[in-house]
Amino acid sequence: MDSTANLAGEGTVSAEAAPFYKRLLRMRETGLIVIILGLFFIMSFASPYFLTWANMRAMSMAFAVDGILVVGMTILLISGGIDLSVGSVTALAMVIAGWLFLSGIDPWVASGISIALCTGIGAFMGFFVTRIGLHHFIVSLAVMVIARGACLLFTGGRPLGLYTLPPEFKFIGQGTIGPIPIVIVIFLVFVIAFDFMLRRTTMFRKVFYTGSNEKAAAYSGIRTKKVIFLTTTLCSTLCGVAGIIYMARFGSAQPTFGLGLELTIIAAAVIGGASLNGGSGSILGAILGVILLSLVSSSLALLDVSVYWQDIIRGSILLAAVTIDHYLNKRRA
Amino acid sequence: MDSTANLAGEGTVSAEAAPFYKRLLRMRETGLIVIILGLFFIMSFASPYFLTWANMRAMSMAFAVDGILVVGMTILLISGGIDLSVGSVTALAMVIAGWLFLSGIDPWVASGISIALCTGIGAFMGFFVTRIGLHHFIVSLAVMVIARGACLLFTGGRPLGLYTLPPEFKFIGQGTIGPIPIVIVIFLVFVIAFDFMLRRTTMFRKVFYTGSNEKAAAYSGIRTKKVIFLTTTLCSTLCGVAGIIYMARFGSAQPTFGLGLELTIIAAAVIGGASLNGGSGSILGAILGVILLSLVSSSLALLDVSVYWQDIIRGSILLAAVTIDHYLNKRRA
Amino acid sequence: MQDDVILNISNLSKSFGPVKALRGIDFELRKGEIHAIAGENGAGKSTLMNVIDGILQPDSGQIILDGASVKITSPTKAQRLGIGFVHQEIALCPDVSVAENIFMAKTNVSRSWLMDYRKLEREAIDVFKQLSDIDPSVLVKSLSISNQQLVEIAKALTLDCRILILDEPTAALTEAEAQTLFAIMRRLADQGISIIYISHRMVEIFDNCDRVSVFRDGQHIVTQNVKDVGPSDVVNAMVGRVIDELYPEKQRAEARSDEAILEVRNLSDAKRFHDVSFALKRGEILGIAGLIGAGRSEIVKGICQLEGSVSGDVLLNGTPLKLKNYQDSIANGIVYLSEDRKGDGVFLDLPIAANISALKLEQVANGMGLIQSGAEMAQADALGRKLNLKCGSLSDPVSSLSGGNQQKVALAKLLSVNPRLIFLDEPTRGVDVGAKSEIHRILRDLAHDGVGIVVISSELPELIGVCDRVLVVREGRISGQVAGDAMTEENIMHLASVMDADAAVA
Amino acid sequence: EGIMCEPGETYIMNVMVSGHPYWVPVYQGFKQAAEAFGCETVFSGTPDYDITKQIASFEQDMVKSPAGVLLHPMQSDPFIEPINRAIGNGTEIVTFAADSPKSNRTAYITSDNHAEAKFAAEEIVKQVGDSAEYAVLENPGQSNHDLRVTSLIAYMEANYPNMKLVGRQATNQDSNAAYRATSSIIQANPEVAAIWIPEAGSAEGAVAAKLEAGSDILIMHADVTPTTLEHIRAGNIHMSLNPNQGVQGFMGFMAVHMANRSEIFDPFNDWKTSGFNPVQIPFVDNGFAVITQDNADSFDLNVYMDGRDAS
Ligand SMILES: Nc1ncnc2c1ncn2[C@@H]1O[C@H](COP(=O)(O)OP(=O)(O)OP(=O)(O)O)[C@@H](O)[C@H]1O
Ligand SMILES: Nc1ncnc2c1ncn2[C@@H]1O[C@H](COP(=O)(O)OP(=O)(O)OP(=O)(O)O)[C@@H](O)[C@H]1O
Ligand SMILES: [Mg+2]
Ligand SMILES: [Mg+2]
Repeated sequence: MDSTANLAGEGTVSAEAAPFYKRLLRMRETGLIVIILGLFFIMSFASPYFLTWANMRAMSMAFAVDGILVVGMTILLISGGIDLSVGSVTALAMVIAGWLFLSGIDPWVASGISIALCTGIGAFMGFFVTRIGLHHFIVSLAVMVIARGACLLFTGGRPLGLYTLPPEFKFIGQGTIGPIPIVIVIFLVFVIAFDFMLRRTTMFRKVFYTGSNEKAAAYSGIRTKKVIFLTTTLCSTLCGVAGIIYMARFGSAQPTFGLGLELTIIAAAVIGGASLNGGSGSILGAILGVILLSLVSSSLALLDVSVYWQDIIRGSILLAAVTIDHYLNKRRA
Repeated sequence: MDSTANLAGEGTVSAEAAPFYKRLLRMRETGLIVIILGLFFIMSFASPYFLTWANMRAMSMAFAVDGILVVGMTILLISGGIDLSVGSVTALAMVIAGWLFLSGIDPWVASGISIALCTGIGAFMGFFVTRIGLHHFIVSLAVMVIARGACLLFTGGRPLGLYTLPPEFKFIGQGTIGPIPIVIVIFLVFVIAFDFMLRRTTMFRKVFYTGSNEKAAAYSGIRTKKVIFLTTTLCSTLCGVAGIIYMARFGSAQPTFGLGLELTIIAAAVIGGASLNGGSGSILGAILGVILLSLVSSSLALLDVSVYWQDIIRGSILLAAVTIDHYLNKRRA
Repeated sequence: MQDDVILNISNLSKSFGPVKALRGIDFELRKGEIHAIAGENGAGKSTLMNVIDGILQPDSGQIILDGASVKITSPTKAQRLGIGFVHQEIALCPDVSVAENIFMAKTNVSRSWLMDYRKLEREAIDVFKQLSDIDPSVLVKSLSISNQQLVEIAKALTLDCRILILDEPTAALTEAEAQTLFAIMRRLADQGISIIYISHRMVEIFDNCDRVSVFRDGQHIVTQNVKDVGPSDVVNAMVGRVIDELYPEKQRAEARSDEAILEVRNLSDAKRFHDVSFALKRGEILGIAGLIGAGRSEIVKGICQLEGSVSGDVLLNGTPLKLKNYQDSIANGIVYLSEDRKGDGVFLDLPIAANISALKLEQVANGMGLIQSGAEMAQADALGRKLNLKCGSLSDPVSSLSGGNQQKVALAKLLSVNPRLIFLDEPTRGVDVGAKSEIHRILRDLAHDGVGIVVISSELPELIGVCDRVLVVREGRISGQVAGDAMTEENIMHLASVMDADAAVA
Repeated sequence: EGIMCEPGETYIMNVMVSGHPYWVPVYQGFKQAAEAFGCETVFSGTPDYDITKQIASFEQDMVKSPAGVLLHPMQSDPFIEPINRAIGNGTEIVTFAADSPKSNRTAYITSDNHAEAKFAAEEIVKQVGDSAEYAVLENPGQSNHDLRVTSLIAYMEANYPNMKLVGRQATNQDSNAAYRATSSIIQANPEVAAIWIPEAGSAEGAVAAKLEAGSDILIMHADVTPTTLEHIRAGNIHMSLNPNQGVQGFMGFMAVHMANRSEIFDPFNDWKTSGFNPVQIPFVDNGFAVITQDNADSFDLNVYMDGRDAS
């Protein structure tokens, strides 16, 4: 039943007739929401600092930009692909934009060039996957290594200090609108926009068809290669966007940024219901996945849990969460 | 045609009738062999030291133990699974055995306990996959984090110095039989044994059936859950074996050993023809994959290529190699 | 008499969530009989077989084998009890050779440690001698769907079983292979093996079976000796009403037109077919017949630009088409219904409604490209009703449907776009009698309205019943055509297998 | 009262990759100093090599309004704003082992990587002569390791032009990668006389390669692990330069605690008008120890930690 999730929210005749709480219960994401609320509940007893505005802000800042990456990854997973290069392409986006800025180019232009370059990288991967016929896994693994190498090459292995970025540029990473950080606003805009598009637009519906059964999609007149090419490219483009936001936020570009990030991002999408075989997944779920992972890390830090125990607890909570989610979904189905 | 690999050597009537060189040409692995020989050829011109015995020996030592890991991973991939925890479980095997040894237990007994523990970890993952119904990816990701945490816990984050290991124990990691290092001998034994078993035994054929179409296999009476459970367990057991050999070889147990190793191992298996969707793969191919990756790294070091270029070159060669291999296979098919 | 009851099912029920697939089924199977089961799509036939094979567990009820109550917990257990099963949906390992697929169950229980590939292939050749000439060393994924069906049958024949279940084995087979299969079935029955045979083809049931049981809505309606009843009785019991005319009225002579909707000239591709020329006239339904692997599907896919690169001319309504790919075909109103439903016909994991709308999403979207779920549901609902689709909810995944209902979804998808030219490859594969005649009527109506209809079918009675003219393909060439009174099974079989000449055209 | 801590006055040490053994002796020094003043300490940070997570953990530390933080900022610039905000809210910040120079942190405690590199260069020349071949392993992207290497190469070029750099490989603290790289270097350069390694993980692999190849290459490295210590004892590794982590933590605490007690101090400068904390210390060198065959026994971390609490 998992895989109907994405379309069900909007689609079913019965769902539209049912009252709101029933629809909520049927959603794929409900299990995750319950688990996250449970953790919130526990944490608010465990630490007096947990429910403070400052802590909430710190916690959301920790996952906001990763949230943009997970959007791209989820869409790519739905189309049947995967991308191991997200960490290094994000780093490369920072490095290229930073390097261009330090060479005297306007930071906005530099950012544009850098995002375009990431799009190019995505197109490059898309080419190898759709034209040559290689597997996403191996292509993106190679690109992960190449992009990391390019980061080293452009920086000589040293972080680029971008303290001189103009304040209006830094604003996108550090500013706030009222009490809300801009980063969170950008995150919400991306998430809501893509969640809506994925559920509602014909364009993105084709992504589901392609991932569910590529041959049947081709036999339905969908240019599946084009779809896969585009989802691959989109994922890298969003890496570019995330890289620029990180750069504005940190005022620096670090060549070693995002080591191992790909696994976190894929894990978040999978926890949120995306299938590694394609054809199912949802943005909302994936974002909940990111929030869950980030919440656990933040909570362990807040409680000053010994570092020697943190990983064990973190892994166990992850396993427990997916198990509980699995049972909650099974019960409902 | 990819997936005939497994049978080609042994199986098909037509293959047995054909002359040797034709059989060779038809093998899935031929493309990789050609690429590796090509690199050998280029390197022997590029560096006078390349074709020395000492260099060959050093190069083989560099991939021998990873070769054992890739055996387990390939079998697991064929059955339709995947394991992200190989790096940290290998580290845990070192750490546990080292810790037991330092607590005064005989190193052989300690190694036995440690390997048994790894088997237990594999069984734990197998349980979550086959009984609970979670995906290998997410279960092994959680275990990867937990095992790394356990490494920290047992060592306090500090490498364990095992200089006092008895010489007959270190022998398995450092000794030689004649001019051949024991490590290479162990590696060859594992590879040949598993390659043979995977091609010829009824037991391992069930792994192919299960991975190719779990439902069809189950309809034929194969206990597919048991098969998957066992391949998952085997992969972790081999991590244990590899960990012990590494410990004997380096005379230390590092809690941070093998970070990111999972991707290298999976990449090697995939380069060697294993499908991420299960049902196909071969030990010989996977070993050639490990050799290729290791050969590239060793060659770059031998030629003293600038570190800032190495990753770019490495990634590009990887991409080029899989592309060439893909075309060579396509032409033949 | 009572003594030779080998299998007895009593009061067995099974639900999938709200869907009650079986409600208190009773069924008995005697030693050495061929027992047919008939029923509409979704009546619960496959579900019962899955229960007997241990794939599904019943909610309640008993299975009595040889007088003792048994619990069949898995296919392994079923195998040990001597039950063999040819599934409706092909379940083979695509990455593994034909020989290994056939002997998978044997390998599984084999006490030998090592594989003996040579022996496997020798034995596979032996098995195939009776059926077909498939090379046992090739991989299953390289076979066409009908050959896969043969492998599936061969697989069951190698089992040492007392009860053999065949769930619509002939759906994708042509007459010749089907006859071979029946001969084998008879021989097995004579050896004392009991066979359960599920089919929607009445002729097969009446020619080959001893008894027939009819299911409806998950209930057992009646079991009778075949010789005591006629096809109309069975159909009647199945659908609960009388279907008077199985096939719609054909095109009348005066309605015949010379206007060609489709004209194909000298169509060839690299290896599978050569020099194919034919024309489809306005208002007519054209059939294509041939043996397995004759190249019927390839020709049609070639016209639609679905596979391979073809040379030759294709004219639609007199204007030459310049189709580069299947998207162009669809844009021109040319659509193709695949013979491989599971492989490329439907999206098993996606909702029924989303399957039906897939061909032209614009139809259920507003101007801004937003899918209107109401419109999507309404479309699925309308087409579902028209084809008598039986499902729980239109937002359930297609995988929850019975085989025949999945076929209806695939068909609904094509009909959703109001095409100008439809190629149907085995359109009624697995569809029950009632729905089948409904589909035929729909096709006839479409043809009457000027839509071009080309039907490929392995079921000759269907071709003869529904088509105005039938082309016969042999080894990638059109070996002849038949029409009118010359449209007989004998003539078609003859053209398909030996003769190469134009048969009489009425 | 005065210099002693009030009840509940807490100082935090925040790091990245918090499971790394490097921090263990630093934190011991930090804690020992804190105990002397009756202060409480917390070891905090992120187990990951992830700037986002470290900033989050730092900001979460701030939620608890500690008296001061001894911070190892994974990167300098991203911490400017968080550090300044923390100081604005009354928490003193001192950096160690990595700096955020543009922030308002009051002090920076570190090892002088240039001094280490210079010492290593001189030692190598002393052992193998001033016209020999040498190699380095490195870890691009990690600034202190990077400095140890680049600075040694620069020093050699400036002072011993006949010293020839024949191998330079990135091994990123991975002993198997270091094994592979060192093997290749030894194969490709039979004359190579010395190798400088900026950390201990790679040294473990390098020494395995040396022993296997039967080479007499001189290995020098920075930091220490039990295994490299044993190899130093056995003479397989020539020596190791180990930063005085204890001093780093001890002085780090002093700096941050003093900054928090700045009311006892009224220096001759503009601190009152500029608004800066008067206890400004631009740079403290914690120095380094040279581990050789003779003194190796004092550098066994497991022996040192016996009976001490790591957290
Ligand atoms: N996995 C499932 N989940 C939900 N419903 C199911 C599932 N499998 C079968 N059903 C439902 O059970 C009913 C009986 O299905 P079954 O496959 O037994 O029909 P059948 O008689 O074999 O029909 P056909 O002639 O089309 O093959 C149908 O209504 C079908 O939708
Ligand atoms: N993907 C493929 N690769 C190789 N050969 C194929 C492939 N598909 C079909 N063939 C072969 O091409 C020939 C024509 O197949 P096609 O499917 O058109 O036959 P058909 O007349 O439709 O019969 P049926 O569908 O009943 O098998 C057959 O010999 C078939 O085995
Ligand atoms: Mg059925
Ligand atoms: Mg066909």
